[in-house]
Amino acid sequence: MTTLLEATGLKRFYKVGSGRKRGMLHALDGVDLAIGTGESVGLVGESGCGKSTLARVLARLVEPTAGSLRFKGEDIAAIPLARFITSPLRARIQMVFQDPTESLNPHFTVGDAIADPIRRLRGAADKNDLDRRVRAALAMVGLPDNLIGRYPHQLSGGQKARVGIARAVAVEPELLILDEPTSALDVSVQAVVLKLLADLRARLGMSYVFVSHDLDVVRLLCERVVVMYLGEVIETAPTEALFEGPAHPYTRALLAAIPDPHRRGQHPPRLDGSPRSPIDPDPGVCQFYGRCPRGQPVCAQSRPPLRPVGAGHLAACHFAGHPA
Amino acid sequence: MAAATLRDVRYAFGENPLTAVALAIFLLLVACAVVGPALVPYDPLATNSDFRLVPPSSTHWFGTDRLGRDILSRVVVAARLDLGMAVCAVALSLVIGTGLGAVAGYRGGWIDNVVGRLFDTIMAFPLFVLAMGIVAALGNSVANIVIATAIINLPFYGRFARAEVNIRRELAYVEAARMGGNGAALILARHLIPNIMPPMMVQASLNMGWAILNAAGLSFIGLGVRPPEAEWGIMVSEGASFIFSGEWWTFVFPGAALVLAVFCFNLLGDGLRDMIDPRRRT
Amino acid sequence: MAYRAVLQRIAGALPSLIGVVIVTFLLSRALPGDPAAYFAGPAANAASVQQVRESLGLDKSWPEQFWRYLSDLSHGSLGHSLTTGQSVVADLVQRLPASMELTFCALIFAIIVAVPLGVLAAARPDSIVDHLCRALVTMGAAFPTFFVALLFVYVFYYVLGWAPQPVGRLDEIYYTFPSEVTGFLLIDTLIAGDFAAFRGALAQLILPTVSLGLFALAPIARMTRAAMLAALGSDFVRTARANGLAAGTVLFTYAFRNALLAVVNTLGMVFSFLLGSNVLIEQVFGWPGVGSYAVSAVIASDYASVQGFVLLMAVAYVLLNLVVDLVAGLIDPRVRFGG
Amino acid sequence: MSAPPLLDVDGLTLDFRTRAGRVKALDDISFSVQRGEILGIVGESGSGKSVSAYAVMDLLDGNAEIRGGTMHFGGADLIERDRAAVRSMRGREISMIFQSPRTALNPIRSVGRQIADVLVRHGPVPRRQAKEKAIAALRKVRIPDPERRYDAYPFELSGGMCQRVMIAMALACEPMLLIADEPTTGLDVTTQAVILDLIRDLVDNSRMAAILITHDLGLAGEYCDRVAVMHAGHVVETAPMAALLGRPAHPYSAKLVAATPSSAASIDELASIPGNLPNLLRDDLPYCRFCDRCDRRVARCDTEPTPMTAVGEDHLVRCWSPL
Repeated sequence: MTTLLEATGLKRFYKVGSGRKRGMLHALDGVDLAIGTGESVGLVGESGCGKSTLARVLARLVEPTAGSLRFKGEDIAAIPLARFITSPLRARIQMVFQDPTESLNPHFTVGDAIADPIRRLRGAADKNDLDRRVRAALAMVGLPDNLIGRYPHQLSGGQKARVGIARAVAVEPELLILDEPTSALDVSVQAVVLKLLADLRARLGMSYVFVSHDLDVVRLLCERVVVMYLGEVIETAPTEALFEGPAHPYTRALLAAIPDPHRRGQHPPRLDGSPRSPIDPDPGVCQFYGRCPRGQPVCAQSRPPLRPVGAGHLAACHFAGHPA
Repeated sequence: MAAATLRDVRYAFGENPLTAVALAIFLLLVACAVVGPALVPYDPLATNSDFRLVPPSSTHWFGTDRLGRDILSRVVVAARLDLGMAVCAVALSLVIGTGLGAVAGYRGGWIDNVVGRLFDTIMAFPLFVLAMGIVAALGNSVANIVIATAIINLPFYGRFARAEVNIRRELAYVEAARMGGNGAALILARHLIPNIMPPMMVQASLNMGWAILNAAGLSFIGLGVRPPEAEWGIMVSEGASFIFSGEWWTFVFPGAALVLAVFCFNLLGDGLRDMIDPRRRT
Repeated sequence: MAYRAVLQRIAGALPSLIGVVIVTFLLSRALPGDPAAYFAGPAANAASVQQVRESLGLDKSWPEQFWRYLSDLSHGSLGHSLTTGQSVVADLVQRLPASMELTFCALIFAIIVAVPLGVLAAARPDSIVDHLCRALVTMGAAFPTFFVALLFVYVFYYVLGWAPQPVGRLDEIYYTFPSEVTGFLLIDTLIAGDFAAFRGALAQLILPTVSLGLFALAPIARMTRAAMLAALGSDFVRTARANGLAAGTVLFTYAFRNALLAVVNTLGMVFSFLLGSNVLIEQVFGWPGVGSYAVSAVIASDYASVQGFVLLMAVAYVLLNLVVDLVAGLIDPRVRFGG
Repeated sequence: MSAPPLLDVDGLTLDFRTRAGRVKALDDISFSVQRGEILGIVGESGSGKSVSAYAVMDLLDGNAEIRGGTMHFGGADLIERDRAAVRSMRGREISMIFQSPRTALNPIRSVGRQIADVLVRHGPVPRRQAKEKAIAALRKVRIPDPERRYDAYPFELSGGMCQRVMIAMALACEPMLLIADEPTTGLDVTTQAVILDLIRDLVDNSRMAAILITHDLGLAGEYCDRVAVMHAGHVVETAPMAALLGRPAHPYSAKLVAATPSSAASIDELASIPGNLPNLLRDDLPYCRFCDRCDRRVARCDTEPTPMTAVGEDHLVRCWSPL
């Protein structure tokens, strides 16, 4: 598998507070990530772990503070934003957003919403050509043509989600970043959208970065999972391997917290307390230290790097691979 | 969409008959302002020493003032000046305020700081007092009343636009537009400003009443409009001296015209707000 | 409230004050034509205009002029009034208590009427109180203060004869002014033990207070009602109800205190209205305050007086806003602890 | 199940009067809760699960109108009894916690005092003792350092902490029934697990019962003893949790189980439910509100009211052609 997008040393800091409380919030604190052509990668973690920021940096909606972003070998983070916005590369990476209602401009019809990026990024020979492409995109996500003149408020939640997907795939991206695309949807609609996404990937051969807090959904849709904690990748592995043998204690806690009817009556150990402050973190301490059931003195002396613990399986824990 | 809008309009009127009344008054006021001089029975500036301070009668419905001028004619004709001043002032502050506020809200950073500081400074004054100061400094003219009223209104539109843009700036549909190859200018022009215009228009309508009051207040204390020009504020001011002799019609009718105009714009604003924001329908 | 938070608030008012000083300076230099001719007065000849120009420093560069303006300000000098011949500061100090007394009475009247009205209207939507509240709010927003004041004078003085003649703070034909202690007649008459004069001063105050207060009443009542409705519909009131708290506790301890925050925050806007409308009311009632002083100054193109007045009002307004901020901090722990 | 249920809702029918017409929000719904159990009410948004709980708590908006049915709590009639009596039961005998705990707490009152308010209201507890009791309540929900947290304001606490405060407040007077309305929506999975473990423990270690309202069948599966599935204002099935997951009888329940990601081994196994919820404003709603989306529809679905029929022990379904 060739690498489609490779991120190295991605950092994104935000200034917070004022006066004596001023500090740097480390939303992304040195992330390395490679996404293969046609690969589907799940990005999971608690709220505030930086998964949404990472998705936005990969999509160049948010500028990284440091780090490089290579798309098919070309460093796209080096292209000035104003030029990147209208370059053909912009169409290569597209994004589907969380809340289907919020992601559609209330003043744009379905047709306008899908036509806008085609016109800007792909260009259309004439009105007919544009119209043909809009209809093709609608057909691709299984929406009937007669929705073309509708406004978002006239659509159901599921239809809005599909329009959001159609808008992204209409410009034929190679990488689709999905930011919790089904979390605002009801179960029955979620199932439909998930199946559509799986089907689109099979047909169009896109790569996915699928951001979600729902590990069950990630398990169904992704080949590889990346677990984030406080702006860092702490574990990555093929989906099967991760669910079978999580190496990082945080991943273990995360998996144990997924509701499961088969665990009725059992009391697995829970992850309590809150994460360390993301503001000016000590680079010499494991970010999970203090909350970790396995914390040792060494964890407060050096921050563990990501290291291989199995085939395609990396974890950032001093004790990964050692039985508890 | 058209059908939905029509439904909203019907709803707003059916639910709130006052809005329909306000619309009728609005049309009447506009008619006065546009064709008023052609409608009125007397020349609003013509003095007549034989008919000074005549109480309302069948010949002079609203009576006459101390120079024998017909008050009805003056009240009707004054609509053009009073509404004109308010419309110009609101339009000025709407356009400039929306522009400044939207750019500040979208761009953030130093532009936002500078624009915000400007609005803060204007708002640091009691606004009517600032308007007095501006007119006194720039000179006593109608144009300067418009400018002063526009300046004191500016922060309302500016801050409103800034806040509305700020809320929407990070919204998914704006991010989607950026993913779709739209630059900052296009996003502001095609995605953000059209979406903030409806609430801005409500704000403008609600603000019209206030602008009218401000302009009339300035003329009442003798700024801007000069006699013998017909203007509601100055007419009230001129009539005020006849309170102690009981010639009430000299100030009541122009005052009532003011109230009617302000009332009408406030109600229209409320109706408009109901129309565009169904959540407020309680 | 935490000491630091108070200091921060006070420091936060400084930029506003600086802005106010800059704007008043710019306004004075924006006079059309030759400012020196204005300041020299209508009877001046070319030589005296030149003299005024030099004495005012108008021949200097703008930064120098601004510096000079600042140093004058720091010495408490706002120039001389053309009409009264006194220093502007002396004029303003002499007339300020009259305006303050009127404004405070109007504010107190407005709060006492508007807050309970708004609370009751929100507690019982669509009741008579609610309709009354809405009617008052609509009227208050549509009636020009000066027109209301004139109507009151006409009805209560001319027609009914209930109110005394609107000739200022005290009718000197019947009463004597007490010696000035606070400058507030209601207080000074009491200190002097002159109850007749107290009644006389009160009688003079009622109409201007009510006409000015009505203008402030409308926004306060509207805000109270809206804030109460929002608070009563909020999640935390639902929680309080779900826990069976008594209706009174829910209404006052939970809803009202939260609503009060919004109301206090609108008081700043209300002050802006009050200080502005004060000018108009003083004009109608012949009230010898700073507002009527400013109006005569504006008409006479007595610019130094207008400028002094604008500056005074702006500084007063900034200070009032500071007080509002501090009060909001008392109510709201999020402000108090900088959450 | 011989003991009388703690809460018994029977045939409850409820409309909302709106400008657009009557929303038939609940139609002839029945469910019951036994002492010491957790009942899950599961359904998608708009199914009426929260409305049912609000009806029990008498927290509905003024435009709600109960058109039929009965609600009994510990033998007392909740509809016939005067409202003051029902209201004084709230917080003392039945309490409720809500989603988004941070906005559900008074932002300008310390969390301890909010708990004390409830104690003072319901018990003969003087203010001074109320503080100690409130701290004890905070300790019971395992809030670390409860003495200090007593003076904390909601904005100083995390969402998970706020939800524990809510639980402490709800349990302060040791009620018989706790209704939890999507208590972990918006919280992280790890926090969710801690909160729900806590509720489960509290129920297991006292005679209290709980209702857990959720859209997540997987979640209900881990924590609930019995479940009522709602769809478009109907309770379509009530069953012991295991029975519902193992042998769902209503076509909607079956689809819902199969559409839950945790139940599927691969994306191909994931079932989807076609169609949308019917518009509850309609005056000509079919007797079965699922029939338009159902692949087992028979003629009677439109023409005859569907009764709740037993298909197993403690297992009722509202369908003419159950699975």
